[in-house]
Amino acid sequence: MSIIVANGLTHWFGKEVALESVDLAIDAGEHMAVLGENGSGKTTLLRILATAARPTSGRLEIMGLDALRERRRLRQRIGYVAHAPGLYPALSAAENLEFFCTLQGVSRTRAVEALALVGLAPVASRPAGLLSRGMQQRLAIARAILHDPKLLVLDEPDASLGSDGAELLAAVMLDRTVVLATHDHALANRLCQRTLTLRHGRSVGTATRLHVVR
Amino acid sequence: MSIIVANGLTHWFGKEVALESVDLAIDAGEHMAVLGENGSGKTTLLRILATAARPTSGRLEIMGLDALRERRRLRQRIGYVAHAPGLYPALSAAENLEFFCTLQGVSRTRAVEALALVGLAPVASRPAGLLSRGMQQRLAIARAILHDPKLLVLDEPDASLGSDGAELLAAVMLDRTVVLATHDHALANRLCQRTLTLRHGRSVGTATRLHVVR
Amino acid sequence: MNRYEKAAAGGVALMLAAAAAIFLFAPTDALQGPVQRIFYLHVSAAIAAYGCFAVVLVGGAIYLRNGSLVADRFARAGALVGLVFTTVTLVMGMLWAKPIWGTYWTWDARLTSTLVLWIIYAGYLMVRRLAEPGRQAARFAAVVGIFGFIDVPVVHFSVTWWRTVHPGPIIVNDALPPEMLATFFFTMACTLVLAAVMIGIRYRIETLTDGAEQTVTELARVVGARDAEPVN
Amino acid sequence: MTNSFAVAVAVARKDLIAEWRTRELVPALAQFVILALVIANFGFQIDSRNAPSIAPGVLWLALVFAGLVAFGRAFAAEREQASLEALMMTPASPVAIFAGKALAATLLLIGCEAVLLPALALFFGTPLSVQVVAAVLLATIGMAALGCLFAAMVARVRARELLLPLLTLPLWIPFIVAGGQAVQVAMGATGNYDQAMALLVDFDILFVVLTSLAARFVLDE
Amino acid sequence: MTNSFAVAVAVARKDLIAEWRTRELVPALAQFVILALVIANFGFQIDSRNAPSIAPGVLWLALVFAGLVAFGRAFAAEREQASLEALMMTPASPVAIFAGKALAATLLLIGCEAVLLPALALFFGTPLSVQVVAAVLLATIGMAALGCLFAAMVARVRARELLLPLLTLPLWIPFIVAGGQAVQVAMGATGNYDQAMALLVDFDILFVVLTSLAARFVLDE
Ligand code: HEM
Ligand SMILES: Nc1ncnc2c1ncn2[C@@H]1O[C@H](COP(=O)(O)OP(=O)(O)OP(=O)(O)O)[C@@H](O)[C@H]1O
Ligand SMILES: Nc1ncnc2c1ncn2[C@@H]1O[C@H](COP(=O)(O)OP(=O)(O)OP(=O)(O)O)[C@@H](O)[C@H]1O
Ligand SMILES: [Mg+2]
Ligand SMILES: [Mg+2]
Repeated sequence: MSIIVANGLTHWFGKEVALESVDLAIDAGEHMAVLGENGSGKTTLLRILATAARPTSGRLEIMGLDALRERRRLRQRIGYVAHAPGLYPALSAAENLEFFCTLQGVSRTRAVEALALVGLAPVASRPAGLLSRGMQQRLAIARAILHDPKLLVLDEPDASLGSDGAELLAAVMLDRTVVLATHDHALANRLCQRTLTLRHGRSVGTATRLHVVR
Repeated sequence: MSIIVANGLTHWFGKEVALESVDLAIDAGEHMAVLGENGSGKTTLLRILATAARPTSGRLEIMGLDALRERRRLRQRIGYVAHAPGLYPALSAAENLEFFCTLQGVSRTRAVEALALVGLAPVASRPAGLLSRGMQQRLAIARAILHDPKLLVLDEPDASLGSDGAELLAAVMLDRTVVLATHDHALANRLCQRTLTLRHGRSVGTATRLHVVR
Repeated sequence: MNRYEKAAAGGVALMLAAAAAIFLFAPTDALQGPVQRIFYLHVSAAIAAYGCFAVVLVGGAIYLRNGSLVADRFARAGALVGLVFTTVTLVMGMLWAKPIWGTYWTWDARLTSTLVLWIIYAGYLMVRRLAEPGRQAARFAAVVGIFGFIDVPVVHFSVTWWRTVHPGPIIVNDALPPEMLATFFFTMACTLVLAAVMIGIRYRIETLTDGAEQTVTELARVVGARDAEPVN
Repeated sequence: MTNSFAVAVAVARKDLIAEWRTRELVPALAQFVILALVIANFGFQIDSRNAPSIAPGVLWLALVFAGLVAFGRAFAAEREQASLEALMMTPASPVAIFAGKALAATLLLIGCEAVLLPALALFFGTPLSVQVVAAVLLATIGMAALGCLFAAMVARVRARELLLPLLTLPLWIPFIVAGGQAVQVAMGATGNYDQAMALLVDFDILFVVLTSLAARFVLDE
Repeated sequence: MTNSFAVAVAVARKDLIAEWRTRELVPALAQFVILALVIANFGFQIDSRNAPSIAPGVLWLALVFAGLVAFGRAFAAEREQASLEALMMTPASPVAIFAGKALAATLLLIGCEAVLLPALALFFGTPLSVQVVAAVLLATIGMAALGCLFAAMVARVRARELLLPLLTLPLWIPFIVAGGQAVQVAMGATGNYDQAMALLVDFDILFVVLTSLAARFVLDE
């Protein structure tokens, strides 16, 4: 069964087209990597899939719901990691997660588990503003899985992770449907069964794992 | 001849030590990669080498000058790419570079060359704030080489570059002394002759290319 | 008793002596009655505050010239102690104003400029706290301290530059009876000594705080060295 | 769906904890308010005769600027950290999130008023009566609702520092007029105190209701 | 080393171009100033008799708040984009960079004054004479020097929106006092206009010199 069905997703920024009639169908449990050069429209596509932005035109159905209308309902089941971590610098790592637990309506023990999963337990009480770039990225990843979402949308989550980043992502992606934008073809190949390549906002081909291997 | 000679570089953030007695000697034209887990002190070290921060203690000599005193003189010869691109969102890509040409005291034709080098010529007139993450990163790299610096300090410059990122970096690093922080061991191996690995702020070993190969 | 405890005890003893002079030796003012005894501490505290802020000015200037940590610590100490004495002047003045002018406050040039002085140095301490500790805080604060000192002469000369309800210079004009003058000078000397002692103690505290960070550094190095892995 | 009440409390709590940790807003706002009094004094050459007629105007000017800073800051901070988007990506009700932020900002503003009113009484010799406090608090409620709504709106827009006063001030005028009248009467001028207070209550209800209806559209975009 | 004059011009030019493109500051600041006049109108119950005595106070209050926003914004924008560090990483002289930013902010503030003064004349019926304009412009110079210095400082510090008024306002008081007196005289009160103007010039010189000496320590950190 398809979790995401998108038809003709198009996004214009003023007179520039960032995404042009992209069609997609992603099955439950599938991991799809979105590849493409800088400025090819990956972030634009992912923001739309995460319901953080609305396409200029096109239809999008996620888990059987119209993604343009039922955003709040969907957000319970979607986890999104954006370019910017979006944390509260004055609150500690643990407090950041606990706060988002409340907003997600899940138990606070999830915060402890998530912290441990991303390897931030030793700095749990350090203010988020003082964490290094990679640690902030880990915290953002932890936040995205607090509510155990069915669908994960990850925008270059590997960008600043250390060498254990691939394992961490694999653990996080386990048993979830995932859309992952990355520039690291090896990583895409390792973590995802399918790839979608964008060029100038258009899909220039999808491939399953075997074809991607260089 | 050593371009960078550092002795006992130590940096404290309050009661946390981020860098602890790191010694370094980098020769002219050498490319050194700084590796290490998240929070191991790479950014802290690079900021100090770029004269953007001062160590709590330790001595640092760059190109024969005391780096803690002769900062302005040194900044003429150092190019630095930080985590954040630090651009003016309302100015176009070209205007951003031209502005920094004036501040560096070099001719504006350098801006055009640098733009072409990083592959941003097609979007030269687009406001920097509307560029994608990777494009902004390219612009920051272009800015760092406007004044043809002898020493380049690059903090995860590959983090959001597309698949041609490695070639771009190789072109930029040619004929310069470079200190490059990255998580991508393959990239480090490809671009650099030496590596320095940090763990909890301490140097846990340097290696030359042959030893790095996994 | 160590050096600092002795100095503190001395300062307190001097202030008690000054209190004795104020309440036992000085005559009661014919017009104002006993409230006039506020005068001695009110003016002495103001002058002590000027002195403290001069320390801030000089300390800041020296710090900006050569980065001397000693100068910076003196500036830090001076600002805090000066703020305390400014507060004393303000509170004493307001207590005095109520019976004499019938109100705690009026927008008089002397009063207003004193309040502004208080705000400036409160701002100085806030900059110290909010800026990045160390060099940045010290430099920023030094700049604030240098600009802020401009208000000190304004406070002092406010009574001559503007028409005020606050009394003008009476000490330099010899308008006081000799007992009052003697009491005043004695109180002022005691207050200045107290201010110096307070700055000294505060200086010591600042040194210890700076040192504590240093010690943590040393300690961590020793402890860290033990469990560090061998370098290959 | 998550429990809206718990969400509002969590949001307010987070903002108050962050303020407590960094102690950015209240101490500086308080000193700023006192400075506003000092400046007003220089601008207006106040003496004991005209103080009661000028004091209310100064009170409202200081309150308006302190409010603009407090409400603007509430959402600007979220914006700077890009955490507003993260907030919106949760299923929590936008109205609950908004209520939490408005609550925290209002409490901070009330903290400032606790400095402003005594300072005004001290420096201008105006009475500090229950009536004055009541009028100021009543006005604060409606002003806070409106201020936070527009602060939420402008946080996602360029030039927020400037758009905020522009949108907010015109709609604050009813509170300034009614509140100003109530305070003037409470300070000794002739006029109808009860009528002004009734007006304040009406406006409070109107704007709180309107704001909670509108919050959804402002935040969820 | 780079040419300091060219640097200052380039910095000022960049800020003015960015302002022209986004039109963030001046239009909103101008509207804000007019709104402040409206609010003052309600707060003070102005009639034709007391207008000339209240107008100068309102003028200075509006100017002070507009100035705080303009100067604060000048450096806050650099900070938000992390471009201040990039600026400092060039060999350009910090004093030249500071001068460029101060120049641009001052020109923007003068743009606001071009709205404020006529608006004041319109709302309060006060005369709009050369003397008033001259006094305001003279005060602007010194206020701009000080305001930009502290804006540069607080841009690198937590809680900048709040620390800025706190540090700046006390030192602006001389300009408010002398400028206020000059304006009052120019609007018909008795007093010595020339003496107030001379004082303004003295303070301008004092603070411009002190600021250019201190800029180095504030920016190069
Ligand atoms: C809050 C209210 C007041 C403040 C802030 C204040 C402030 C000051 C300051 C700062 C000085 C030191 C001036 C200098 O030597 O440079 C001073 C001196 C003095 N004050 Fe006050 N004052 C206040 C109220 C009063 C009152 C109510 C009186 C008595 C009516 C008073 C009488 C004096 C006298 C006699 C001097 C010494 C003048 C001289 O010889 O220099 N003050 N005050
Ligand atoms: N301003 C600060 N205050 C306190 N601690 C800090 C500050 N900046 C960094 N740190 C801490 O210093 C340590 C080293 O940080 P640094 O940014 O140098 O790491 P890094 O190696 O660059 O990590 P990453 O790979 O995640 O970029 C981390 O533990 C971090 O939390
Ligand atoms: N807010 C915006 N306004 C105008 N154009 C935009 C905006 N955001 C993005 N763009 C443009 O849309 C195109 C696609 O941007 P997008 O961020 O989706 O690229 P991307 O594939 O994520 O790139 P990167 O690998 O660099 O992150 C780019 O050309 C970019 O300049
Ligand atoms: Mg992207
Ligand atoms: Mg880093």
